Amino acid sequence: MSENQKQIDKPSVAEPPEGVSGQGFFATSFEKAVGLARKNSLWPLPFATSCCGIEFMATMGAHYDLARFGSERLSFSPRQSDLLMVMGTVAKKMGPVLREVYIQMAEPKWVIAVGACASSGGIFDTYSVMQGIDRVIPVDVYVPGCPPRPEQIIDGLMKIQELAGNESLRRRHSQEYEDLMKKYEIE
Amino acid sequence: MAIDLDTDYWDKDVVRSEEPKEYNTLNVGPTHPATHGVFQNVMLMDGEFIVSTEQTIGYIHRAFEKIAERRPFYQITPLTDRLNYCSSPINNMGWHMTVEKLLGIETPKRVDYLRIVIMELARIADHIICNSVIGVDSGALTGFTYIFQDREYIYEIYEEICGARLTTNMGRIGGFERNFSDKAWTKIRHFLKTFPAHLKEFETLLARNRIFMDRTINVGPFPADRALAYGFTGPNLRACGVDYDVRVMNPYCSYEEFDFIVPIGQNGDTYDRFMVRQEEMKQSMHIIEQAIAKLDKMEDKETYYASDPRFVLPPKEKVYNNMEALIWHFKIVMGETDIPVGEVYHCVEAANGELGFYLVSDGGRTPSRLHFRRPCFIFYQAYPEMVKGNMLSDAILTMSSMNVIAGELDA
Amino acid sequence: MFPIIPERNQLVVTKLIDQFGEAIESHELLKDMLCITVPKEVIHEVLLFLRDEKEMQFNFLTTLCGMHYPEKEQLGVVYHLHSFVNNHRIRIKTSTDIKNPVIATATTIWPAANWMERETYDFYGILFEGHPNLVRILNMDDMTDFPMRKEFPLEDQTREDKDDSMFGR
Amino acid sequence: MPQDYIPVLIQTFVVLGFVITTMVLTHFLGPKRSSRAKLENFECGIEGMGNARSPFSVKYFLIAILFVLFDVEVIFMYPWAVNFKELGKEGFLDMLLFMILLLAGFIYIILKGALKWDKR
Repeated sequence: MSENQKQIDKPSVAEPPEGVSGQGFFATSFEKAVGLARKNSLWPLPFATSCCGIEFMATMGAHYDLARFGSERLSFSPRQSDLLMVMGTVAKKMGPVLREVYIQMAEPKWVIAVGACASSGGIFDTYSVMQGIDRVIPVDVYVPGCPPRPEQIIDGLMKIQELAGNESLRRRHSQEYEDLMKKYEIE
Repeated sequence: MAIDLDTDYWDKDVVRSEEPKEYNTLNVGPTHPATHGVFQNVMLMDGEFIVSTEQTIGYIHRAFEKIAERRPFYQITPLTDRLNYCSSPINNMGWHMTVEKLLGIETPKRVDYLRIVIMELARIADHIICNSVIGVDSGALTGFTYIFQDREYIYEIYEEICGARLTTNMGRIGGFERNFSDKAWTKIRHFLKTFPAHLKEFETLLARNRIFMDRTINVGPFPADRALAYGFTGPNLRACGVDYDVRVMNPYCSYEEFDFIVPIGQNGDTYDRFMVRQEEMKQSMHIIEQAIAKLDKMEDKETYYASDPRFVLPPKEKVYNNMEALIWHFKIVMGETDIPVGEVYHCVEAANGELGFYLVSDGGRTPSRLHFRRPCFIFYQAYPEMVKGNMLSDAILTMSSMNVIAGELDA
Repeated sequence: MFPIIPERNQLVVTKLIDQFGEAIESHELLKDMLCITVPKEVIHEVLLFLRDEKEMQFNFLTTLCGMHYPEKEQLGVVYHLHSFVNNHRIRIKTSTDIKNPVIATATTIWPAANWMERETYDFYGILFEGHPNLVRILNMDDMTDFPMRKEFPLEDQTREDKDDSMFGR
Repeated sequence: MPQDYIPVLIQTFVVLGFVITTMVLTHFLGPKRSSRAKLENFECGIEGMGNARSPFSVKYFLIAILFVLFDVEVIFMYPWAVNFKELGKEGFLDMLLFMILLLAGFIYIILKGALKWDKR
């Protein structure tokens, strides 16, 4: 049986990070423990502007249910949100608003650009549409599709969960992160 | 001084001083959970009452009409299903009918009935979102999660027919791209059997609910003459009491053979809009049943496109084996077919109202001008007048009951 | 197809002709809708007349959109009216020179025209005198030129990955 | 008598300890990036208009305070309800007096119309 066939047959329960485990206890590095906590409790800010927003409603609905991944609580204020999900077309008029919301989000923060319009302007190569939100804010995961199916949005969320799970605690203080912020003039 | 204890002692607002009342501004801005889309209302508030509202829209303006001037006719269909993306098949078929009117293509009866089945399904899907979101805005979340399952089921029907869930790009100018599979028919019949029970349960959840009735009756009422002056169409106009429905007044796609009632309300408030949409969902189910009955009676189960070849791609086996079909296929795809010069206006009863297409063609491969008559853009300008003097929580409910879709608002 | 009622069309034309004389430039039946061209000086009176006249009662402004005729150096405005009373639709066209594109507003006749005219101004630069608040509605406020005119490029100019050679332009 | 309180003390110590350590720990743990733009109040993405310190009508404050008042009244009923049997008749009468006094206050408020906040 091929490798992934075995993988498919044996449903992989969320495997714990590597660490020492014994009778009744499990020890892992502090970073991994914090990553595990962050990974399964991401509070998304649904920046839903157009058609991808309706597909996000389907993802939040009972059929595809984003709550299975710990993102049950949507927060519409950037103060209590870790994950900015930009779904749908972002016009140039919307640029400063998107930037303001991103800057005011609580650290550590991640960004998903859901859909072709958010990732690269999509089918609207016009004078009034911002060609991809990475011109204004740094993006962690791009989800293709117009609109992406709910499974793709959930796949994007799982990629973010991997990022959040394995992120080192010092990444946000590293020089490379500071350069990224300098590139987007976010002081 | 002796304070006389009459009952409205507190209402005199002892602290109210003589200098002019100072209102505070509240910004129900682009990223706001209650606006279900990206438009902004800066409201002058006196306590909790709204004094005046100033609207800003255009936050996802994508210049549809400019793009439409650069695309051949059949490539404009993907544009139209991003107008009102909650019920995109209606927009697609509205556009196809406009081009058929320009080219003078007569679609066979079977195509008309297939289109009616799809358009009524899309209307149900759009009303599902609007009515469940009225519930969400007045605090009843169960309705939303419960009835959204049926919209998922309609998505499955769309997938059977055209492969896409939301932005369907369904059908072609002159008919459809393929015949409906049997699986699609079984799903439609299953939907017809199960949806009425779910709809009734959803309605009993909200319609006679004391809190919901207090929150929606007489909220954002709008008189019929003002509604007509502001260009209202669709469920919002019918809620004000005017029974204008494009399917009845200017029947297209052989709607005149179907009998269905047009529900109207009395004073155009949120409860009327909710009940009009509920009743329209039932009428749409009734229309689909009649259409399926007519389709079953028809003996030919094959034709799914008009016989006029100008815009209909020849079947694949012909294209590979027959030179003329290959040339014809290439001409259609490259948009070299001859389009007559002329201008035409055609409108369709979309879920939000009369969706019109004003097409001016100068014979070239792309329209010289295409204007979309977008119902949301027209009736949303009456919003400040509807919420003046109401409380903020009522204004939020009025907005969600008008079903303003951002894609259609700033096309 | 909309119901074509020849005598209703004829009634509208005759009433307009004897009210405004030869100011009515042309009227023809295009496909299924009567289309009347009117000079811009008299557009406001024509619309008011169409709405208030007893027999016609065009009480509903279906839509209003701008046009650009680059070869004739003109900007146009097209009004679609619909009379609910006798279910009759007509199209009124008017045009103005591109240098001073000023047309009387229709907001005083139908409040629905408010945003439609702002959108037409936003796209074509047609100034509607008498409009309560004529500012851009869909585009950025600090945009100077008018995007829907034919010479304005469609594509976003800040994109450098789509060079014309790839698109055969 | 005092040794009965040891479990309670341990419990409060654990609770307070957990609260304080988590609050302190998160300050050192989470990355912080404070800037002027970040500290402005969030107005749905638009820079703020007007200031929040403008006068509001007093009726909102009244409703909040009355809620707190009657909420505290309910808190007093809990211990009474728990040992309702032991307190017997005069315990019941004491609580009845307490409730009647507050009820008189409530009637006064209703008649005064302090709870009518949805009139202009």
